[in-house]
Amino acid sequence: MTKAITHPYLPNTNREIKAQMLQEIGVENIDELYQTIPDELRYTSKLNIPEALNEFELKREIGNLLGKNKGTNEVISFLGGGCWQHFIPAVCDEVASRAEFVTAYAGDEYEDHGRFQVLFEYQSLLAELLCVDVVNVPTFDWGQAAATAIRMASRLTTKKEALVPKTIAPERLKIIRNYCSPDIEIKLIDYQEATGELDLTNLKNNISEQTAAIYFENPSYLGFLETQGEEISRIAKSADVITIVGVDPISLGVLESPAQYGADIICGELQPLGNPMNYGGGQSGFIATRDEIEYISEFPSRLFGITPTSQEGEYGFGDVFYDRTSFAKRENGKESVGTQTSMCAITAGVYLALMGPKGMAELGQTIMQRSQYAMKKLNEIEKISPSYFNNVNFKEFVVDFNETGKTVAEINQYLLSKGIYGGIDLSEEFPELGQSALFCVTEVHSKADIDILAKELRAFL
Amino acid sequence: MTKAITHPYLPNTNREIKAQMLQEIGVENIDELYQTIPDELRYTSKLNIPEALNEFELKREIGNLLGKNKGTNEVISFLGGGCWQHFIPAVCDEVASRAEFVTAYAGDEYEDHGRFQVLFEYQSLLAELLCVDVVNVPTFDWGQAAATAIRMASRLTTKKEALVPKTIAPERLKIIRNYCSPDIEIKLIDYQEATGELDLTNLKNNISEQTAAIYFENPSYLGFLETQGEEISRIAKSADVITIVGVDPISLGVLESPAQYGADIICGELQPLGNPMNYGGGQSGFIATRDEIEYISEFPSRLFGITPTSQEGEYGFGDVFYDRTSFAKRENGKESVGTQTSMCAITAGVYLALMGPKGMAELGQTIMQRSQYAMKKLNEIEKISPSYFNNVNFKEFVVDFNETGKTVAEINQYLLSKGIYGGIDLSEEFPELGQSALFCVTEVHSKADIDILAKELRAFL
Amino acid sequence: MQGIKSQEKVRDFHQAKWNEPVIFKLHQKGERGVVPPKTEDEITSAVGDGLSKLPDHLKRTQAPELPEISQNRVLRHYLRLSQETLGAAFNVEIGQGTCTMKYSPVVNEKLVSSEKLRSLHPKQDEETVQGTLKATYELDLYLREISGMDYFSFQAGSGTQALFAMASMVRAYHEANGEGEQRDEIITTIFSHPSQAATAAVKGYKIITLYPDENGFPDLEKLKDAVSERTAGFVVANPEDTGIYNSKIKEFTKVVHDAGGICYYDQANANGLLGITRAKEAGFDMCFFNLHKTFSTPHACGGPGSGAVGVVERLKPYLPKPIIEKQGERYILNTDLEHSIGKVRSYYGVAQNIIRAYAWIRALGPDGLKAVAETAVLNNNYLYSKIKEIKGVDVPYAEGGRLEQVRYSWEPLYQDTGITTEDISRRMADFAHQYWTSHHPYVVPQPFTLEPTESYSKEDLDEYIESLAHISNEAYTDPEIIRTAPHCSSIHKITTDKYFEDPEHWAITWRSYLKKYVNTKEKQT
Amino acid sequence: MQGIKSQEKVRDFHQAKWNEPVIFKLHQKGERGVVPPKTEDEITSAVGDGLSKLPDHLKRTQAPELPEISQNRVLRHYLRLSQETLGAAFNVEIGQGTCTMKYSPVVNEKLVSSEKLRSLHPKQDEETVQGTLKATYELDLYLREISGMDYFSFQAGSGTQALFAMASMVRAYHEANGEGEQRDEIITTIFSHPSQAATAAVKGYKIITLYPDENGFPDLEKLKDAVSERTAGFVVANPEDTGIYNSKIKEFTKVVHDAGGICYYDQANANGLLGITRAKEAGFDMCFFNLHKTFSTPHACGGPGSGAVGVVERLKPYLPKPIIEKQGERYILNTDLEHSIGKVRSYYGVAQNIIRAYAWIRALGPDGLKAVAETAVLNNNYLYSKIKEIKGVDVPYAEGGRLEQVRYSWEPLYQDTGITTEDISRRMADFAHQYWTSHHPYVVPQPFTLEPTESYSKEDLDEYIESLAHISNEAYTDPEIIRTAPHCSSIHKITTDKYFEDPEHWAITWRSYLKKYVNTKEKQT
Ligand SMILES: Cc1ncc(COP(=O)(O)O)c(C=O)c1O
Ligand SMILES: Cc1ncc(COP(=O)(O)O)c(C=O)c1O
Repeated sequence: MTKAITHPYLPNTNREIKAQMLQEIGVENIDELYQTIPDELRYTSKLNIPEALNEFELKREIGNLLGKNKGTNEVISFLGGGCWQHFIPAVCDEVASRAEFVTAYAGDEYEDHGRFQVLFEYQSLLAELLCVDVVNVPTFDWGQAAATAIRMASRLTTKKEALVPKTIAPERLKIIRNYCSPDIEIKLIDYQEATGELDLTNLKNNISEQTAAIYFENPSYLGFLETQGEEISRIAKSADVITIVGVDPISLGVLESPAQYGADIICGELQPLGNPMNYGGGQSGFIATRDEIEYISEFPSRLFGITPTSQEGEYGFGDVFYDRTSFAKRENGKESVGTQTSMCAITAGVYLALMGPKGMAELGQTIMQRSQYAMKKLNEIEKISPSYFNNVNFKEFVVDFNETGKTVAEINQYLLSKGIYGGIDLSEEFPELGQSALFCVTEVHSKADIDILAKELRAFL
Repeated sequence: MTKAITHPYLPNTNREIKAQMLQEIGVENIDELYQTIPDELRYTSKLNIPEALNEFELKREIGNLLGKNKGTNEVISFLGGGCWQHFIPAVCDEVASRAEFVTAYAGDEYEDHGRFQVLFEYQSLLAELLCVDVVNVPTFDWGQAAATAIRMASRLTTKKEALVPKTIAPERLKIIRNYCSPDIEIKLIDYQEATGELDLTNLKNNISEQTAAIYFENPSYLGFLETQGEEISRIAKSADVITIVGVDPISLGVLESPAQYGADIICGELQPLGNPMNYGGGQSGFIATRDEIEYISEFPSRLFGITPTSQEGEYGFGDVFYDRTSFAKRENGKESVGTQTSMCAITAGVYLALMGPKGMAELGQTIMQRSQYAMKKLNEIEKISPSYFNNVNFKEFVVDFNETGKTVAEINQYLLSKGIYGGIDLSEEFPELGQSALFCVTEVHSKADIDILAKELRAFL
Repeated sequence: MQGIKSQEKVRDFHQAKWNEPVIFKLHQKGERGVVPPKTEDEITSAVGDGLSKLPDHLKRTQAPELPEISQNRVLRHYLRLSQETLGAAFNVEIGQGTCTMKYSPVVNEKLVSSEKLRSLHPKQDEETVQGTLKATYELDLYLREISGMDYFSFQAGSGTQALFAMASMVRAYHEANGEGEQRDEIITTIFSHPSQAATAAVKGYKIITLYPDENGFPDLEKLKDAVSERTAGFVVANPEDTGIYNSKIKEFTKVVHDAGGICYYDQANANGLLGITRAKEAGFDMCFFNLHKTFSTPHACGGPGSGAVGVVERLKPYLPKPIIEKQGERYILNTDLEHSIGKVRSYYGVAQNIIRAYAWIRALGPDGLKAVAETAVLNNNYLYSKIKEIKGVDVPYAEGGRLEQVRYSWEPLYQDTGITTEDISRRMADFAHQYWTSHHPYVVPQPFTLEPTESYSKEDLDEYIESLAHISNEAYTDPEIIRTAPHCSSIHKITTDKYFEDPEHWAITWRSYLKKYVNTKEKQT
Repeated sequence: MQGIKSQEKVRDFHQAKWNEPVIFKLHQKGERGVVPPKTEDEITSAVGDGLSKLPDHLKRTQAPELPEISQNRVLRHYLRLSQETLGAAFNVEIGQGTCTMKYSPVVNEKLVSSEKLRSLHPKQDEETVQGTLKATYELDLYLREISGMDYFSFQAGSGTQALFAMASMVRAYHEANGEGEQRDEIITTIFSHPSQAATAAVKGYKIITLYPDENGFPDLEKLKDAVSERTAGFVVANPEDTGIYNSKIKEFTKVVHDAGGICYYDQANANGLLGITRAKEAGFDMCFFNLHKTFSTPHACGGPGSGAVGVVERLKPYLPKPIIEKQGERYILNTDLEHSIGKVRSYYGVAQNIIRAYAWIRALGPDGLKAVAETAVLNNNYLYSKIKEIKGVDVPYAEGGRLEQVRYSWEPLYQDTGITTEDISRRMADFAHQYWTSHHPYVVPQPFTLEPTESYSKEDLDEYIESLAHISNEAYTDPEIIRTAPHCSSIHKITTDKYFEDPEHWAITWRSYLKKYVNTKEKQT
């Protein structure tokens, strides 16, 4: 037994109490309780880990550590590409920091009624935004949601190929590939050089008997809108291919939901709806479908439904069709489920409840206006073309620096020195775009912020 | 009626609802509801106040505003003198930010049972530290607690003078004077030049038939300890004078409670027990006595007591002897009561529950050691004498800069430029001490912090 | 299911009930809640244990009998007790009339949790607190606009302390004018907050209390009789607790001024008046606002609050020191106030509440503030129109004309059924409602006082109304359920006042409880 | 009073019950919860309304039917629902065995609320995130020390995703060695978390499940039979849900290694093993820790969690990209991993959980970590010694030898009384307890699984034990009270599974509920 230790996180370390408990158990010391571990497996050294800090020291230590970071709140940041800086209402933070929600986990319908209700409400609120009847308890992120949507389509159609546009977010593509291998082949579809949109001819050419699904994104990773949604889903339908659309839900106050142009499955990212970026720790994905048993059967996720109870007027909530899940059926369930990202979904629900229809519409419009303004300002700078693609954009756009004679890396380094985080460097992800960068402009970017960007770019280029 | 406005803080602004409500009331418009206000009293201009900000703008605006402050967390601060920088356990903040506690007010024993219990527990926890049986729901601050203690003594003795040491905190003295005038005269007692302690001869000479109370502080405002407590209360007792001691409760892990050397009433400040300084907004005072009806009768404050309920095993809590208060008796109650500083008391209770006997003892010792170390380091600097008084100190001490040829103002200005907030300048408050400053060293000051102070003082002087 | 619907119009509620013992019972020797910072070894070797310098008789010999509890168990205890507290954020908080329990915006709580405010020391160099000083100064400007006064002090920590500050200024003023001895009376009214009378009494004044006329107003004729060369001041709220605005207020202040007295206005609650009417035009020399009422700073279980005191130019020299002023582009602490009463509270006020109130005003703007007042008045009159229809309710004094609150009476119900307003208070807890009666004395019999503010929807108000109607019905049909209430609270009915009123029985601390009830026998043996 | 005492040993509890409607019912046209940032006029004049560029068919024509609710009413709704959730901070949270519901220190919550973490974008320049990278790297070092592994990846957002990452690496490894096709089986055990089998199946593996021998261990002989040239990997927890440590684990891993398979260790819960025994010495090639279990990061209603995957040197090239490494004094994102599986989750992991786990380890130090393990094991064995004495309880498999958790059985009680473990689950809610049965299938009949961790006092454990004993007694004397439970929860018993199992009846969103139950008639007419 190690030496006696008193620590605020360790209640039962009182000597007498310990002795009493050992006696109750019928052993002499704690080591006896470990007798099933063979000696050769016992670790006998002291762990080479720094000695304990008290709370004051801990706060100072971690405070100093985090102090080495420079948050986007301290600079002007134009980074996006799947994780975005948005305004977060204080009520979202308040709810997300309630000790009850922070520390709850997997309780039942009764003792965790509140948790069930807020997740049901999240499903319901997002469903209104998406115009669908079924939304899941969330997945890990958009990437995994997309992967699962493809796997669902594959099971539904018993086919083994999925088509995705070449403009897909590289992070998501990696996740999709990994989640889909080895069963499902992912084929990339060309885009139209002018608009970035899907090349429908190439799409048609790639559809085969093996095609389970076509997946595309709107807005796309590169910021432009895919305007051919209806056409694409028509093509898909006629070939018994399932249409999956990935969407940034914050756009849906002004953009039509993919459900309206034929999407069978919609997926996307919840981070923008009230969740802090947290260096990527705020990601959370969703999947949505129509209320059809075939689709519902294929969800790996939990789906919470509403029910009456034995008391009149009471709402209860619980798991719908639990037997689908790996919790119930292990390897025979649909994929796998476990801890996901419920808190992000709860927060997204709070966000939508606060914003209401008006807030979402206004917000979408503000984003459209501000990003268009940014494009306009950058357009005034010689040698820069602020929209690589000739298309309408939402929130993000590709800035073409090819004419400047400078690399994006150089430009971003300069901007960094001026307290600006420039757009994501696309030169590796999309070599065909040369020295281009993906800039993100949301409601948090004031005119002044954008003007500073323009000024500094002008100064450097 | 002003133009229609939709605002997140204003639910009932929907036109139809409003119309429905007006109809229910039986008026045409809201203006009619104001008809009792004569036209000449109607304010018809628009208030000259900036236009509304949305939440994002508000956060930015207030963030910028607060950004103009430089907190003690960003520098090394040696300021004390009644408001002190101490370590605050995170649990204190968590409890103090629970929405239930933040927004509760004056509910009854039933719906606010939790509030009653935490305040009863605060009383009880502080009582253990003080070794007394009665502690009140708090006052505004130590100053007002001292004033009220004196008024209580005056009522108890029906006498109209109180003696206080000249070394009393000037802030507190102003409050005492104002709260005691016009009835009670406050007389200042000399201190011994060498030690700062009360001049007992002068004390005796000032005791008269009109003397209701002697009040002194331990530790004193100037940091030294008053070691003659027992003697003082003996003198007082023999003249039927009530002994009141003001105390910094954070010292009571290592110092004897004034109850043990004869205090009849103890008062002091709760800020150090887990409450942030908040530019002075964290002050909160307490008063404590023995469980004697005469004393209890004189409290203006609420006193929460414990009771059984109609259900076996249940604790209830409620107001003890409510009829004392101005709530019950208006001008015939004991002084006045109203909103005080309950949240600070709740926090102090959480603090004591976390610290326990061991924590308080260790903390007191750490403070003693660190402040002694600081005195020692400063002593090594020529021309500085780090203890004006030849006495033992707790947490604070007077640094004598008279030999340096520089004013405290100049020294503090230099220190400020080095990221150090020097001690409180005593040259105005205590002209007889010349260029002296009151330095405060607590558990938050590391050796490195103190060494930097010494280094910078050496550099400047 | 046919949709989930309840027939009940009252809420099927139960408050969290944890039956949590008093914290001392969680004691477990050896446990620790937190370990404080400890001294570096180098310091210990330099100065020793730090305690040896202490004279023996000052050293604590017996450790305080605080409980020893691990961190999560302390936290759990307080979290449970928090759930047993019906904060305003949790209920349709319209039952604590005169308290202006409005929505305290969450964003303001986040703003004041900044270390840029929390960690400020009041004696920092002015240069290092320009942000806080600016907010304070600008809040002063806004309150001047709202009241017509010329300067504000934020030192007072509550309405009561603001009233005390004003009574102190009345005294200082007359003293400065050589009338300190002569003017020894302050006039107030019976429908006012008890602190008006009580704080004036603390300042040594004799209190003259005006009773209402048949319409509920303080009687103007009686005021004329009351004033004299002994009149130091007159303090009044308008509306008073009845919610009726006294149209003749200007005549009142004139009568007092003519007699040489100072008029000060209790605007703790000014929620129906923002942008509608001001203290200045009504003839007041001073007023105060509770930032924790009209200006939304949360009540924090009873403080710290904030009482902002405004005065006309002539009274500026009497204000507590310092006040915050602007000098060029800098904000400074001005202590140059010739006749200052000194201090009522340490330092400069409750800075966190100043920031909250400032943020609240900035969030609403001029139109928003006026909409607050109008909505509060609309809500109140709607409530009034419905509640007066409930069987057993009476509304004393003038018909209509209520602004932001109303004092009602259950006297008819009491006469009919014997059910008192206290009984109803307990029963309201069963439906998740706060409910307050009135200050003492009960001038209105079986009183209750409601103030809906602007923060509630019609639907919210209807829920509260339904609950009262339901209880009225119970009183006539099943009064026992009210008498034995609460049934759905954290605790049950306290059936005796012995433990509150009998010195032999009361126990104000756990220590005292143990002495009186638990350790008695041991002691005797 | 004789001191306030209760005879009852179970808690007189009632959960908060607010009967709060689904949020759509709070809708009130015209209300707003928050107003988002709006565009400056200059921008509008420069670019117009921003929407005209949109092709008509992409413009949203019908506003989403989100409710319109004022801010305080939204807040109130969620605050009430929070009180209806029995978080770990509120109860003696030992009833969710295998979940390691330990104390999540509040200080860590405060630390991760810093904008220095919250506002970081994953694509920021490495120079601007050195603090976070350093913490991640050092946490990696600590976990290496605890496990004996050589590198850690923090990308996975949970244990399930960590298992998926490991299954992916198994595949990548064999593919790199040209055995990708041939090795198509993964062996697991029936007492393991379902995600072990499920994630391997997602990676296309055939699952072979070992059942326990009479002592509850996976059967070594059966393993020998199962392995072959088709064996890709073996995944197991140790202890499994029974809490019994498999002493022969090294033989198991050897058998698999000899057959050419990879051994990966499910250490989601390693709470009894910190500083006691390590994955490496037991012969594992990979392991993972759930930071939201052993390392205290809170469970957040079900994530985001964090699954830290550790591998031996040989498997480093297969890790998901990037991993964080130290280069001189700088911390960098290393993407140079030859056979990397790519990604399992966007970016680099749940940064806030990395910081929390890092802070937790720093707060405990090496002795503290070992004390955690030992205390957890002590608590569990104490619980075990008491619970096995309760009438109706059985503990299958080996006597004693339990580490940090135990799977118990109510089979005797069920045989005697007909009361099931689900019935007991509902009844436990009445005493403020969480209670979990087991994963499916119920290999242990009428199972329940308890894991007390280090976070509870003996007194806490006794309370839980008393509640179980009380219910056992009820089962034998008054079973109806159990069958109809819960009686003191936020809601009452759900008596039919129709709304969960019948596609005609289920409603997974409010929209769907309205279609199926409320608007039906209108639609038909
Ligand atoms: C009209 C009126 N005056 C004065 C006060 C006293 O304010 P406080 O409780 O802040 O001392 C109140 C508060 O209830 C009030 O409503
Ligand atoms: C042993 C074991 N493995 C795997 C998991 C899955 O972890 P998660 O829920 O984080 O996906 C758990 C969690 O319950 C577990 O206990």
